[in-house]
Amino acid sequence: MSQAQPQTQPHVETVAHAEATPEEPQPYTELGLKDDEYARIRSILGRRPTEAELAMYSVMWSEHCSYKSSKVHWRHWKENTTEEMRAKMLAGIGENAGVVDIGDGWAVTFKIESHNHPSYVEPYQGAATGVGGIVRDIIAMGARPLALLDSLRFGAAEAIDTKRVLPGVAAGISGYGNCLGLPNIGGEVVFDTTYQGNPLVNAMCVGAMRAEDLHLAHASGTGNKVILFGARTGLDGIGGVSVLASETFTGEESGSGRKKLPSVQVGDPFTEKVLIECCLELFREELVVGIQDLGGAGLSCATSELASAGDGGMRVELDRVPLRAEGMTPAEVLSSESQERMCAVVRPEDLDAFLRVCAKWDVLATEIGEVTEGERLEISWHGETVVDVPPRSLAHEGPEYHRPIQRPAAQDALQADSPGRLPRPSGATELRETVLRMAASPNLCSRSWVTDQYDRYVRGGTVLAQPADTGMIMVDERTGRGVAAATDCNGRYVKLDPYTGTQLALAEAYRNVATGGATPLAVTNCLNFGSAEDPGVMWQFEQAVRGLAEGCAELGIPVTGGNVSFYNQTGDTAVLPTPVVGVLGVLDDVRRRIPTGIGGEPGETLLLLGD
Amino acid sequence: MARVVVDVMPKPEILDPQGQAVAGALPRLGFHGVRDVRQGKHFELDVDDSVDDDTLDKIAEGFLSNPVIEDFVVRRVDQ
Amino acid sequence: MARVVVDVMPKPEILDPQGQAVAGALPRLGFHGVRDVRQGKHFELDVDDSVDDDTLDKIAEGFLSNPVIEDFVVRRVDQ
Amino acid sequence: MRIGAVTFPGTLDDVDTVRAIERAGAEAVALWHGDADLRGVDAVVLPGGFSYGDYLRAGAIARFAPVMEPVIDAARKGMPVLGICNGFQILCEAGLLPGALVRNHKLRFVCRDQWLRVESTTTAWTTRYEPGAEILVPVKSGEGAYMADERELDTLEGEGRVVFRYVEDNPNGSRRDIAGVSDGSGRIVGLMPHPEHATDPLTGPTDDGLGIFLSAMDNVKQGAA
Ligand SMILES: Nc1ncnc2c1ncn2[C@@H]1O[C@H](COP(=O)(O)OP(=O)(O)O)[C@@H](O)[C@H]1O
Repeated sequence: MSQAQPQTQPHVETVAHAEATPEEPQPYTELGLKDDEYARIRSILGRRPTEAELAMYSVMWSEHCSYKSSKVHWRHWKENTTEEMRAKMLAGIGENAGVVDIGDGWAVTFKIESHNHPSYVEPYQGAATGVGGIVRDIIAMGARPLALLDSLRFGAAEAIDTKRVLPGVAAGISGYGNCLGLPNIGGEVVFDTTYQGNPLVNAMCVGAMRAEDLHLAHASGTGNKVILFGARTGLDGIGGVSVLASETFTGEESGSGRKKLPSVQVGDPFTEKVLIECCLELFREELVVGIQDLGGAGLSCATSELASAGDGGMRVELDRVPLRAEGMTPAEVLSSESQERMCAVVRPEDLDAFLRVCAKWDVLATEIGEVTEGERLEISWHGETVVDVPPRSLAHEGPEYHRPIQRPAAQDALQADSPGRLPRPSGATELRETVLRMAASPNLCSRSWVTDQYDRYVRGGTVLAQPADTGMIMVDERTGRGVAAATDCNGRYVKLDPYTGTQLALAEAYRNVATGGATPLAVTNCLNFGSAEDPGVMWQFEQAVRGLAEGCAELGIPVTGGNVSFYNQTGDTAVLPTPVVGVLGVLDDVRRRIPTGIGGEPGETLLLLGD
Repeated sequence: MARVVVDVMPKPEILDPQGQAVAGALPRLGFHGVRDVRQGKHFELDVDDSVDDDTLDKIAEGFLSNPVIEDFVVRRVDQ
Repeated sequence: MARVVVDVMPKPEILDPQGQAVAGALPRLGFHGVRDVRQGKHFELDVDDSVDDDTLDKIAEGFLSNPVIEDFVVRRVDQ
Repeated sequence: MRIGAVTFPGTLDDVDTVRAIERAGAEAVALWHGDADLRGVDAVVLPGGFSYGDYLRAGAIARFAPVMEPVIDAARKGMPVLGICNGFQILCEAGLLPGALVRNHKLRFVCRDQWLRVESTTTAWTTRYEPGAEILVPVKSGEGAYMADERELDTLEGEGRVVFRYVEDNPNGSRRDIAGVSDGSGRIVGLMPHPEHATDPLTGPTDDGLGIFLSAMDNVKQGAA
């Protein structure tokens, strides 16, 4: 096995050095921080940040991790969620994934997340690691992942780029999901030219556990150990932070400095499969106090979130992190997005047992620190302090923006342009031709080219999957209790009227779950929009969030979590606003499911409900 | 006609789970002393003499590999 | 330490759908004159100097390739 | 009657195999890849999945797991052994069955319900079927195309060792539509489709797959009698 450990110690900047050199210029703009954000970091710390701290703030305060442009809109969820709606919610917004009580002592957790940009750059690995990430979110709740759904948007079906991106994305989801042994039970495939340079890849995972086994990401208990386990940490997925290293590592452009490090990671589904089984055994043996997956922002995120949610501080010896590349700097180790890693907080007396379970599964596990008294996150590198920050300032107290909101000028014209002006088919021949053309159109034709690549049988609990309206899986084999899930969104409706369009997405997912025979219970969402700095986009966004929140209140089911992806645009053209809505439902016995399709018996009556 | 070989390898900083799996299995099979293994793709192309090196590079870079995660080498071989 | 390369290719009589897919796609992308493509695997091993050619052959034949469907070539390269 | 189901790292359909064995009325015994002991089972199933991620070649790494030594040993002595999907690939890699399984001709993983014809009803795993019976079971694999040279294929056909054949539509480009084969004794069988996922119409297309496990039970009982 490749076990490269750093042989040369790169130059490392300590807190003491940062204190002594307050005027040293730092490449914060290159790292995506604004002037006032950098000034705020300096005021939080009372000095300039070290390289490692700067790397942490830049990733933690990025749009992706901090939700800085969208957070102010969350009040709509709160304002529209009644006590009654909250009653079945065991964990909600703010946790890794929402958790709902489905009865008989079972809790189900589910979440959807985007991996749009990486899937354009490297479709197979981008989509694959998207699946890997959402699955780790579910494990971090203490649940066994049970099923996947994937909601996909591509450019025009005949475009050259689509011919590259679609097969790669489908193969990536198939390759990773199938190898993990998770049945794929639903999703969407939609084509529209606005997605040409910006496909959307949203993956959803559903998991289950006994309600009492819920594990939340907290680092509590002074003296408890912090364990990093799973894959080694490498240089992949460091992206922007390579700016830091290339400036300070070799000091020259042409050397072995970190020029152009890929921001794409490669997934290892086999390692993740083993990691899942290992985590489940650790939970069963009650060896975990708190746990966090490593996703975007890697160790920066895991350590600061664990510490910030707990009741103490945390000390980490970063040089203990097992590395895959030579000469990595602390900033790089903290920002690496290497896949298939988890971070756990463990009582000292459980440490040996914890490590034994990891060894049984051949999972690398390393003690990298401990929970401390006080309120600091302190990170050292070969004995010298390179990070000393209040963890909440990274994880919870990032910037918050009230971005300008402006209804686009063209919206009225868009709405005035009704389909009434389109020619209608007249007579049987034209009607027939229209039906055939519709049936053959990319947005309506069979999805089996994609869905046949997904294993829907594995684990033997799948009761409904494609081509049914909803996916459905058994949770309790003894009683037949199960859950149903569906994702939906029609971006064209949302563009036309973001408020109502989002409610239509909710209503469709809700109906899909209900037509399978399940009772809808809770909602997750993945809000894919254009640039947050475009007031028209922010108007769509605000309308969509409010529409979804008020629609949920109407239906009496809560939003338990979600994910936001801004900046989905090519040049000035944003994608269709695409708030994908996922609805989860419950059924006490899946034997009573209702399969899709007209029944097999002649003489059955066909009824149309609603108007 | 010429025979052209294109080798495509994961970039050094990119994870190579296949190579690691092979490297991890060798000691269990009783083979020691293999420090590292990386696995990539090997293409053999038969091309008309009209196809020049520049075109071959384009094929290798734009189609046989993804430069974001992979490096490639093109060489003509004698048959 | 020595660098060893092992190339594993589908036997000539075995269908190679991957190579065929590549060959079929090239003209559509505007690349003409590529008559045939075959795709195999390329391994790069870093081995201790104690590992002899005989051992390398065993690794390539017994593990890296499946003799039912594949041929292999082992070569040591200068680094 | 004890039937073992082996779990390698990355095995996925072991839970389903265990369920199928139990549905057939036998006792399922979980076997671990690292154990060098078969715990007194009367037959063994190598289930599907992605052992070791299918890295290198499907089945290539699992074939060297410690548990394979007693499996190979017992198989040579006549214990019924079944390889499903990844298990079939492992049996081929281990040389217990001839041929090899390669990438599907369309280069994509295929998951679908598939009709199969039972071509041989004399193996340890197929005596419950009528000759020529057609069954509907899921197939789900990316490297499922059966390959062997023409001479080997002729031998298999001549000796009646093609056990299952795809009917109507070959999902992966297998030579001669072969979905499953047996060794010379008819006690070792491998197939790409998944009979263990066709044991209950609630979660599979049919219960056509149960016959495989029932056949093995008959067979072991007869052997004991
Ligand atoms: N990307 C996907 N992944 C998994 N299942 C999908 C995907 N796209 C579509 N499906 C499934 O295929 C079936 C048909 O999809 P679709 O045509 O969108 O249905 P509908 O129009 O009835 O919502 C549904 O069961 C859906 O869940």
